[in-house]
Amino acid sequence: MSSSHAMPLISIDGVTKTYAGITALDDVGLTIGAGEAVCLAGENGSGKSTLIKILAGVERPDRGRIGFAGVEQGPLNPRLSAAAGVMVIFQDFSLFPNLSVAENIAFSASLASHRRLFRRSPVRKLALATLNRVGVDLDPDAPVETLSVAHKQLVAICRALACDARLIIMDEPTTALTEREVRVLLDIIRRLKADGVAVLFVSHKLAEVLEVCEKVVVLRNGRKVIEGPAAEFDAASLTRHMTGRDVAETPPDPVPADAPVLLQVRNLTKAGAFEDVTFGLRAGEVLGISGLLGSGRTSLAKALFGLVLPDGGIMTVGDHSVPLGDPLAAARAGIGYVPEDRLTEGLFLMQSILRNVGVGRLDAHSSAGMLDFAALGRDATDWLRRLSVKAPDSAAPVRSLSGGNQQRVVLARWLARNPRLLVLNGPSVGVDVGSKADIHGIIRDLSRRGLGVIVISDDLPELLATCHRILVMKAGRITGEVAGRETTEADLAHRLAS
Amino acid sequence: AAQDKKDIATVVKIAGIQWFNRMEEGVKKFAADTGNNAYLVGPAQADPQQQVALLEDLIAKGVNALAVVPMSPEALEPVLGRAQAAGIAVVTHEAASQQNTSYDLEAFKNEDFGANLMEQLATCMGGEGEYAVFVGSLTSQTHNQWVDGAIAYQKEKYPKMTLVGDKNETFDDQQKAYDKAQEVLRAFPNIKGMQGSASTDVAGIGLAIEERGLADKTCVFGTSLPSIAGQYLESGAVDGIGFWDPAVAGYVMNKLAVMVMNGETVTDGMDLGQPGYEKIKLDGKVIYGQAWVNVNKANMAEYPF
Amino acid sequence: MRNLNLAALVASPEARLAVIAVVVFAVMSALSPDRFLSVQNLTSMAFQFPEFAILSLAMLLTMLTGGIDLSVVGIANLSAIVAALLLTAFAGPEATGGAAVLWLAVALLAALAVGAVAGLFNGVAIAVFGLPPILATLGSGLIFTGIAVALTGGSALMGFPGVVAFLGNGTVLGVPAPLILFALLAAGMAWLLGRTAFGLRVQMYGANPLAARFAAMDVTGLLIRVYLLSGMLGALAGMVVMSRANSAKADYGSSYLLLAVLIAVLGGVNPYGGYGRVIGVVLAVLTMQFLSSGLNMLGVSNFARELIWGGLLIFVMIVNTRLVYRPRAAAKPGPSA
Amino acid sequence: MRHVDFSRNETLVALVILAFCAAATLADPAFLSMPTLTDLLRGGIVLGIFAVAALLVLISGGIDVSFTAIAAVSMYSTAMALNTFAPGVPWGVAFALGMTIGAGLGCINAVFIAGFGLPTLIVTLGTLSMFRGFMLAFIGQKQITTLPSGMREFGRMMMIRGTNPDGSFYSLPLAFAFLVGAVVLTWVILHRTMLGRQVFAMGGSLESARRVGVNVKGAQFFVYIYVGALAGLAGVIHASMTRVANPFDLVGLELSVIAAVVLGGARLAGGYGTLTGTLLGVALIVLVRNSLIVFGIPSTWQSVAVGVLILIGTGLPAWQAKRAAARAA
Ligand SMILES: Nc1ncnc2c1ncn2[C@@H]1O[C@H](COP(=O)(O)OP(=O)(O)OP(=O)(O)O)[C@@H](O)[C@H]1O
Ligand SMILES: Nc1ncnc2c1ncn2[C@@H]1O[C@H](COP(=O)(O)OP(=O)(O)OP(=O)(O)O)[C@@H](O)[C@H]1O
Ligand SMILES: [Mg+2]
Ligand SMILES: [Mg+2]
Repeated sequence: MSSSHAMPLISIDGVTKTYAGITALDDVGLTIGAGEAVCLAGENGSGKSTLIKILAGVERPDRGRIGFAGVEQGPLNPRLSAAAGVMVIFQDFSLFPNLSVAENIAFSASLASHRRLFRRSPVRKLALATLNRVGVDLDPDAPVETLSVAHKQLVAICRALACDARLIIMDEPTTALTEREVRVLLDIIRRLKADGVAVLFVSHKLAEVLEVCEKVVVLRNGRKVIEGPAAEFDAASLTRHMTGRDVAETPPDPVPADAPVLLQVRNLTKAGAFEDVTFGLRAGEVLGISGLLGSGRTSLAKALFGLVLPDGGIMTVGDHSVPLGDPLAAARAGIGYVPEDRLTEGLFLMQSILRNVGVGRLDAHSSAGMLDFAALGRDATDWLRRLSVKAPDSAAPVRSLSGGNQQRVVLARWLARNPRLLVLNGPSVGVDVGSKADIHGIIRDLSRRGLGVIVISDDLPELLATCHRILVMKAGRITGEVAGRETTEADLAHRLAS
Repeated sequence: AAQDKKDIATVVKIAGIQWFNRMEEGVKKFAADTGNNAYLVGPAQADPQQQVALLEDLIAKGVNALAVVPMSPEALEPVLGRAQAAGIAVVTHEAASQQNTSYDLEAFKNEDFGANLMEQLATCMGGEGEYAVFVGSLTSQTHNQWVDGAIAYQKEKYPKMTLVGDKNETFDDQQKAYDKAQEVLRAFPNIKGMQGSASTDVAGIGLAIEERGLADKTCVFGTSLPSIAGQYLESGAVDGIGFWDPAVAGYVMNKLAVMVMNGETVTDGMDLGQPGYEKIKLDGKVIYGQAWVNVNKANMAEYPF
Repeated sequence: MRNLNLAALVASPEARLAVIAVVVFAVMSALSPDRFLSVQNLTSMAFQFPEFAILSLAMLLTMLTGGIDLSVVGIANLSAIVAALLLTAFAGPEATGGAAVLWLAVALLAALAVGAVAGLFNGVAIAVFGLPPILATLGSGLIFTGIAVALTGGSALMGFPGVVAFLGNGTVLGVPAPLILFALLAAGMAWLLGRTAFGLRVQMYGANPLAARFAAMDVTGLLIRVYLLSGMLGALAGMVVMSRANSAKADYGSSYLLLAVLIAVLGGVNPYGGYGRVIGVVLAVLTMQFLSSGLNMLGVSNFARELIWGGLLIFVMIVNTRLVYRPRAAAKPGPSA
Repeated sequence: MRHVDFSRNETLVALVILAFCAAATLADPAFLSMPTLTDLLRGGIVLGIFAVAALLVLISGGIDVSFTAIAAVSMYSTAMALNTFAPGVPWGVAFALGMTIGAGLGCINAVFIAGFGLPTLIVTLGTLSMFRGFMLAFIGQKQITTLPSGMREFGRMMMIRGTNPDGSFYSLPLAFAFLVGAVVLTWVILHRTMLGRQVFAMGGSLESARRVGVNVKGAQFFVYIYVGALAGLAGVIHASMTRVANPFDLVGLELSVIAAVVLGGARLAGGYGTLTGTLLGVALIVLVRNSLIVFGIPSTWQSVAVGVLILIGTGLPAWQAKRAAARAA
């Protein structure tokens, strides 16, 4: 064990990976020592997930060497990596929706133990112990498919923790977590480090990165641009290395005093999810909604778009009341919705990028049944350009895009429809700082043009940077309202937690 | 001479089943006897459209004569019409309603054959009691004619017998016949007789009867072959079967085809030189033989197929 | 739109299928040149395949949404029987001229209406009540066939005016009428799928039904229309069968169901939805017909044909997945949910 | 915590079965009797074994339509081989041979599915016609009515025998024990071994299973070979019970079997399904198929009745699930 300083736990050297013409990784080298927390930073599509998949044995590099504890490895596969103590929390969680929480948590550990028989009680015990360690209260027997995105993420974290790992790789583990869970996770990482477990951490939330990591590695376009101790970086310098430019957030312009009321929600209620929700939104206003896990934000957001049928309440856009529980009517009324889980709810993964954007504009570009493909394409390309989607070929399937670019594709689809009101559920989930600022810029621009925007987010700086007003939800009720200009991150965090 | 060697394709409802394998023996015998290129083909699935497709291909291939056992006579009218228009001799079997054929060969009148089975069933039942009837499919014309003939005969001759239930459909499947027979036995506990139509019907019925130990209390008759129903005839679960020898029918069909090609005509009372067809009856285009065979435990050894 | 270069052309599954179709045609021609290549045989083939080819189009459409229509043959027969009932009741074999044509048109419309209603039934069961398509159409297929049997007592209906035969047996300028009908339908389907918003929606829905809902697509209406169209295609196939058989019966074409599924799959349609092209289905139909007629010419047992068929399907799939890198077309795309 | 859950397929199918039996008893009081029970159980043996096999494949995330062809080939070649080479061997040998042939054919499926990574539906659609075509073209087409003595003997072995009041017999064949055995073994594999859990995991998400290190290929090989062996078993049992090896039998049942399994709550998308539900689904289909005469439904309407039942049987749970999803937040 004492040799851990001399011999790194993981050494990567000259790893290159290309996908059908795209170079995702180009000659990347990296070492991780035992008990060390390394941050992998970089813009969307810079190759972070690809590197992780290679370490996990899911993808094979075209070139390059990988060593575990000084021993050079042949071609890896997930089983070999797992046997070497590499556990991954994947960006998309990679859970089993049909299995219980307990089984999902214990799955990797059971596989690693090479046991042939399966018994429930040890599985439950292990799961409960791990859940306790993370401090989450989840029914271990609930099927994972019934969980919210945040809870799924916690289960994925627990699964990795339940194994005797030597390296835990976390690919954006905090995207769906609220402040409180993130705290707990960071604590766990500290404890893991103390136990000699190494952590490779990917996140776009720079503050948390700098808080727990010793070393920072920055990728840009598949190349390593810099590597150094975390102490030498601050958020601004890190951003500069990732994007090659300075990114500044500016607060939103004030809403014009004469802006008409766009959306009125009165007494919207859904048993078990939210209760008696009343608020208004003016044209050009950006309204933030925040709350802890399970506070009912997502249900409320879906209800606004008709994806959830409320038990009662009234919703009007402009002068017209919108029928509840009907997404088509909501869309007709000019409401758009960007879902939080873009992979399953937002995107048609196997279809082209163009089609993914264009699908919202089919009616606008068809006459007498005929679709004007040229116009549809121009329209979509235009929006892709305006949102600076990094794609080699807009005819390529959208699944080949990085997470952040995928998110922009979903945004582009709705923006192309020219909505009056946009509900953004986690608009910058998994989006890098540069793009995030771009998206915030887009939101600002939309509000300037008189759109109403509702932003549901856990990212407090994001809320502060984009919103005129922020509603705080607790246990399904709106418990407070603050003006974006008049509050600070600490104050908001306090309101949420209390 | 070489040009006298004719291509005669016998096209059956479905290839491979016992019945048509036996028919193939007759066709081969005809080929051996006469030196013609006679052979038997059939689709892999029991579907009239598959038979149509096969016939289309044979016409395109340019055979000299077609001897057809239609799956569904109506469906074949257009294609057989095309065959005749192309100068191909066409004869059929088991399709008394067929229009586009030179001759249709019937081993017997279907209604008579049904009545013949009923006569045996009634005798066995002592002229009274409940009975049920089975057909391979409700869409099969011959099966329905047999059963209708039998029912009409019973109504006239044996008024004390009663038909229970509807025509039971077995989809030409022995397992289904077995299931249906069980169901009939449960629903009508007093049943004494059953008459089958598809060759697998009596085998399925026989198994159900045997398992319930009712061989002595019930009478089962139907169309089948000794190779299919043999073990139940032996155990007494099936009391008798009737059929006509498909080999002979196949032979006669091919002979008719050659006669048509040679421009010969068939006349009433003619002897076609094969057992059961020594003195045929001609009704329009339909040729009737007296070619049915009744088989029971005693004489089954004489029919090894 | 991108330029189609040669490499891209050969990279598409349809192009490989075209190669296979040509190879099969060449092999059959070589094995029995005088018979297979005869005008007789070529026209005969052109008369044969439209029946099941139309059903394959219906299969393509429903499979694109990730569904399937196992009731098409039932619909075909039920529609044909309704048409036949009308024809036999109002225009017997004696009917000629304008009256006969008129009644044929009425019968055709009636058949299409029956197909539409049956398809609507499927669509509502699937889209509104949420039944899995495979079971909904398995069940409804039994019902349609059952009604057809009940309407006719199981026997065939016949005695139509002479014009009825035209649809399945006639020619226009030497081209078989059923082939023309199929060509029109195929072209229409290609247009529908490739050039209309409806077609694009069908493909998008098949790719990810949940995302379609989140994109404010009218998925209920879409599915209903898909099955309605499928039912109407079934009705048209039924009319062709009726015309070619000059009769209608509840059990015609029972072997076409599996055949239509096989052809769609061979034609490159992803049975889990989202991908499928008309040209692929047409090529698969042709391959199938060349193979089938060719083997009949050669006197090969029809059972060996089944064997070759299954083998061909798997061979094509291996070529498709081995030759080109294609991301796994899984039923549920990647992530945890 | 959960009470009777009316949104579960199992509950709904059980209720439909109870309602059906109640109605049948009203129509004919003799319906509730030993012969009815044994007839139905007997009718469910082959279908039940098939359903267990189909369930396993569905859970693993695949779909298999070739198992009926595997059963037919195993059944026919076993009867043929034994008649030719060893007509006198005990029935155990016939079973072993049939299951081996079935496993071998299942292995062919596995090679295409696991080895080449082809979609399961397409592979099994192809092998369905390949297996059947091969048997009919090269092994034989004639039905074998004189089975090897072992199989004949097995067909006459009964677990339960009894006499009805009217003197006729009722009986339950020993083959039923094999259904029970198949169910128990499959349950143990699915719920008490890691292999079984991995099969579930694959059905839940194949990609995730691969990522966490499940030996996906190995598990797929297991699934298709096991299913092949079960199909072989079902084939030999079918021949023994009907006393004939007819190569045209069995093929065509596959969709009804899958329908029964889905009726019982398994999902075509994979990852979900219970043996209880599967057996209930089979029970319902067998019950309906074999009880229509009691209700006096004319033959012409019987297929309509079965169709309506499939629609109701799948429609109720589907509708429930849809409403539950609409209610959920
Ligand atoms: N399966 C694939 N096929 C083709 N290209 C791919 C594939 N997976 C990744 N890529 C490409 O490789 C590059 C790196 O992707 P990767 O997912 O590693 O980015 P990332 O740094 O994780 O981004 P994000 O922060 O958005 O998650 C991107 O350009 C992406 O489009
Ligand atoms: N109909 C219902 N019956 C019972 N519980 C419900 C119902 N609808 C929602 N819930 C529960 O209410 C809570 C609120 O759900 P919701 O997903 O809206 O929370 P959220 O604050 O948006 O969480 P997240 O942080 O994941 O976005 C959850 O615990 C959910 O399981
Ligand atoms: Mg990533
Ligand atoms: Mg939520």
